[in-house]
Amino acid sequence: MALLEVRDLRLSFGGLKVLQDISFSVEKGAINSLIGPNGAGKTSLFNCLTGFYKPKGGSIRLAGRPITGLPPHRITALGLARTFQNIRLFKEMSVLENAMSGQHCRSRHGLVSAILHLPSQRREEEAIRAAGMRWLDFVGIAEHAHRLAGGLSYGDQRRLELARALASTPELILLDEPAAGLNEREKSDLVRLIRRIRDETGVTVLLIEHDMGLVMQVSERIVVFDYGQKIADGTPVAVRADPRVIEAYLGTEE
Amino acid sequence: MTLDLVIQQLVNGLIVGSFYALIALGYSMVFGVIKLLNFAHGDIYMSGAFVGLIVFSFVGIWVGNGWLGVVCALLVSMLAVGLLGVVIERFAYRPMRSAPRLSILITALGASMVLNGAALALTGGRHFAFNTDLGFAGVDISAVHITYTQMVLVAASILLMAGMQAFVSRTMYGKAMRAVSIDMGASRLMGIDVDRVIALTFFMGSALAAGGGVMAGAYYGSVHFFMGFIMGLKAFTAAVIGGIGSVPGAMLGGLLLGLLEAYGSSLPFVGSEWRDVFVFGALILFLVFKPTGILGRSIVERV
Amino acid sequence: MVASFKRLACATALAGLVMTTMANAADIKIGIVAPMTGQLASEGQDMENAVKMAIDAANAKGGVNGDKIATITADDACDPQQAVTAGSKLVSEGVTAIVGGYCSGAVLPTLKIYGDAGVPFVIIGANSTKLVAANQGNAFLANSTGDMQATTAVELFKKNGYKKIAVIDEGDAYSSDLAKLTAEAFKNAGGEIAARETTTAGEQDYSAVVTKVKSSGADAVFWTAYHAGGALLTKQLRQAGFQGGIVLGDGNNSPEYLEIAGSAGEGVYLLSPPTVDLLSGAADFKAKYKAAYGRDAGAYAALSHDVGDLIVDAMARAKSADQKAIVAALKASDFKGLAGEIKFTDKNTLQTSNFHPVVAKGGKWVAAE
Amino acid sequence: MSEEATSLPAGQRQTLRRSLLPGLAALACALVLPQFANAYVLEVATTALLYVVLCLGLNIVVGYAGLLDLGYAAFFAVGAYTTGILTAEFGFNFWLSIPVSMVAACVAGIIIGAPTLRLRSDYLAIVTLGFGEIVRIIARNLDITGGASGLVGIERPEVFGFKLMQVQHFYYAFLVLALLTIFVCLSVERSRMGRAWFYVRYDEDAAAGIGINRVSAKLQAYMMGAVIASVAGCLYAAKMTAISPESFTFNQSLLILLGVVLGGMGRIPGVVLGAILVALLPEVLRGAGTYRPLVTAVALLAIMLFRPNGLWPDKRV
Repeated sequence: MALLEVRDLRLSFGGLKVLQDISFSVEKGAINSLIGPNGAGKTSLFNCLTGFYKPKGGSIRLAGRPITGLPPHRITALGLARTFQNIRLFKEMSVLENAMSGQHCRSRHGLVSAILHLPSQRREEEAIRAAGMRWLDFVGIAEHAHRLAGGLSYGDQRRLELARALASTPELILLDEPAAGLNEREKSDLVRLIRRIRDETGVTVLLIEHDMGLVMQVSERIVVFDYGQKIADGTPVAVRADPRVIEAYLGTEE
Repeated sequence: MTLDLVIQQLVNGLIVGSFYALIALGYSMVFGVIKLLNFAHGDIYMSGAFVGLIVFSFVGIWVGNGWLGVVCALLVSMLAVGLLGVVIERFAYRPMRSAPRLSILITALGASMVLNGAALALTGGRHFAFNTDLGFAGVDISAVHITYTQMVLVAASILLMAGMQAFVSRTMYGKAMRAVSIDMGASRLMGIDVDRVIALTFFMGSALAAGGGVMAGAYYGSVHFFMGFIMGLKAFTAAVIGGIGSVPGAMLGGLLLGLLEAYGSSLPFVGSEWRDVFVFGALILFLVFKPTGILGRSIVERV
Repeated sequence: MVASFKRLACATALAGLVMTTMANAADIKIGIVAPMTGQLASEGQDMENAVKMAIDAANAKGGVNGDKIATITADDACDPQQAVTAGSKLVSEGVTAIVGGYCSGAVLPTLKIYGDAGVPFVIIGANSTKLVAANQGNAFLANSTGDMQATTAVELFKKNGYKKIAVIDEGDAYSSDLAKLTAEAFKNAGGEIAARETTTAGEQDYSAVVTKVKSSGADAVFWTAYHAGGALLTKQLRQAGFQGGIVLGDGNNSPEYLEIAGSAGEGVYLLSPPTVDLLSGAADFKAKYKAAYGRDAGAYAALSHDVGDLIVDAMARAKSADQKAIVAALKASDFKGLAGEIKFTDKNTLQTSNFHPVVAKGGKWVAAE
Repeated sequence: MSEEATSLPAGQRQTLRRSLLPGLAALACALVLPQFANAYVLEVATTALLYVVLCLGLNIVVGYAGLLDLGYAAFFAVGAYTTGILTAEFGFNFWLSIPVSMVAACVAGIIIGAPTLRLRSDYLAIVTLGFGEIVRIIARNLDITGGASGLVGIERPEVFGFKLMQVQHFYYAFLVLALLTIFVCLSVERSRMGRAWFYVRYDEDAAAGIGINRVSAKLQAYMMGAVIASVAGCLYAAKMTAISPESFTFNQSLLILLGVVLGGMGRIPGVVLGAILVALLPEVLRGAGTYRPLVTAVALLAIMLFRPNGLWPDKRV
């Protein structure tokens, strides 16, 4: 059984059909990509998967459980984490506090136990903090733990977003253009990091990316979108050779 | 309820509703363009009434306390207070445009308190008479007395609102306003002078509120520093009921709220002391069940 | 943050300095508590001026029991919280007695403070019946209470032949109390309450209430709140063609009422507190007040002056500055002042009402016959 | 990473340690104040402590969760009236009325918060304003709340047979409540829920995207603020012995908000400073008369435009 299964997903704003009968799946332990020209509906699809948009029809299953129409926090709790296209960190808070935020849905103590300073609450706080540090270390920015997130370099902010998403211990992580704005060296670091995420933690990765070099290098399978429709789905080699993909990207040669 | 009562409350509802509609329109326009709840709007209405009273007492020396005086006061006050709205936008709101929402809201609250506090300090909290010679003459429909002033008042506010609607839907500036309200960034890219459009919106919204203030002052015959508070709240409620950001919605909401109040307080078992609970209750119910109001469109917030 | 906590400590210390203002050294201190800021500051100013006039006059005659009297004014701003602060300020400065109080809401929570301290307290303006219940025995109401005004109102209704009355208040403590009392009194006297309405302070449109009053068939309206709303209501009643009588409670005694109501105010009745214009023996006081303070004596000036005299009189009769003795002397008061007679019941309220019905004629208040 | 398992960033933890000594010094001053001050000073100091509690409570809503609440005095009223009604009308013990007030405030918080907290924050501001007015109108119109003139003869509380009577007794009572509130705020600020409030305040969508239930987090902040205000209300009612709707107006809500904004939203020392300033304001501005509201308003606007983080902002921002 696939980890993520999308069936006939439809979404529209007013009269505009943003997604039309999208179906695809992501196998557990895979690194897959979504590509397509601007406005093809990739981010809208992510927003449907993570509960920010309510789809008009179709179904989404995560590890066999239906998650269609659930609110974002429930979906995250069920094991689906994401990053944002334009970095959305809590810039006024410390790097560590940002990383710790991912642990929120994996912890349970509330206000009363915090006020009473229950031993179990203190232990949990310590665990949250340790997890935050562990993921900062994983993405390689542990030395900045106590700086403000807004003060990090752009590349480190991207890493922090990854650490934050990973801290929620997801089964599947959705990366929305993780390489946008990175230089060549940072991009190759990112490729290594994405592979480490899958190899060392077993988290499945689905990414949206415009950088074709990176996509071809890292992905095992690629889904191609155009005008809200899926036009191709296959290995990098197959997708690269698909005439419809070439047409979508380069226009028809007539 | 007897038929007379029904007609009388209809008249009452229409009059107070047309004030609500005028003020709600400004709320809606400003909200549409910069997505800001302009708390100071009620105080702009109050300022309009005071400016109108000052102008009225000056021109009254030459043209008397009749219609001509009121019209002069109305026009001058609309112009002056429209400019006041632009000044407030320039110095209080524009610096905050990229600040967090909470800060903008508190700034707007501060602007409202400054206007209100200044009016209190200048007037010492006194109530001023706005005495016109308009009188109570009018026509009688069975037992219901409708004065000419009341008729002119409703007609004038409908005219002002219709003019506004024509401006927004027909002119270049109106189109620019709508463009900015849909997507400020894209409008800027398309060569629209966004700052200017926002200033214009504040000017028009404030001028409408000032017009409402002068008309209310002249009609009720009294002006005081606190008159904007309740009016601001009710007008906001009207804007929400009609659909905030929508010009026809503001008109509809204002009239509906006026009628709701008028008929609501003649219901048995609901004394007039509960009327405001009624109004705020309607506001809360609308926000819960239909936050887009009757004529508003739903907005999908992009992530 | 160290520096910041220091800043905090400094701020607190500074505040302490500001607050410990010293009273003038004098043998006997009388506290005056009144709204010196806020919307009713003008009334508070009147009260302070008039009480001081009385005390100055007593000092000119050699004081009381051989001692000179000093006054300390504390501002209650007609706000319960600030009234408590003002009250404890007076008590902590060791005043012998306190006079003043305009808003019932602000006076109520202070009764406990004065009661616990055993300070004699003569209330000038505030007149809610709740004050009587909360009184610990040391407070005296020099103004007629709401039930007295209700009685005066009902007498006026009967004299004018009103049978069905609409009673309207503004929802605050003072006006709703008076409205309730009047409605009860009128029903007991065989009258009918056609409508009982409440408006919102600060609102301009009373049309819904006016319509209800009109359709209720009331032959008179009794408005128990203040002049601003009263003027608007009067205007809108007449505009809607209401022909019946209009009677106003004592909160409407202001020149602003006549200014705003204009011609619509003609023939309206008002239950007035004993203002200087209505009192035959007050012409001298009126002139002196204007000379001393450069303004006309307001609605409560005469009564405030009387209370100033009363407290001097009580101290003289007590023959000491002992607070228990002063309370006892106040209880036994038989005093005739500008505003009328001051004699207290066993509940420390006035024995006779001091309200006078007046009517608006030619843009002025004149005594109603 | 140190032996201390707090979630505070290092900078803040250091400042906390450094502020311990001055904090204790301030506490010592507060404890001995009644020995030197007269009743008037104590009365003002007690008012200041009341505002400290109210501002810290509102700070949870505004400063932590970023929600503009313009009707906060309503919860203060709920507490005061619950105590007033239970002790004066039903003869309850004062201390028993506190938990009842807390429950009542929670219920009121849920009624108003649950439906509106999903909406944009601007709407919440207006709805809370309307709610504040509704509570005041209800208090004014019901018989059980004493109508417009309010309740009198509220019982004064006893502690182990000792009856709180004098100003200094209530001063200490409010001091204890203020310290308790500071402790509670410090505890939640550094806890999982406290951080969740900040996440929601700084970026609601990102917070939802990492698994935080926005509505629930906001509701908890709103309810916690409500509970603190209601407890302050209980003690206020006992101190005043008489309460009326006039103490719970829109103006009261504005003053509390001013205290939060003045010192620095979201920061405990700043809010404490702001609260003290708000309590001193009427005393300092006695001579200003009708200019007082204008001075207050200009202060608020100036702070927002020129020092948006308040008079005493956190150094790291």
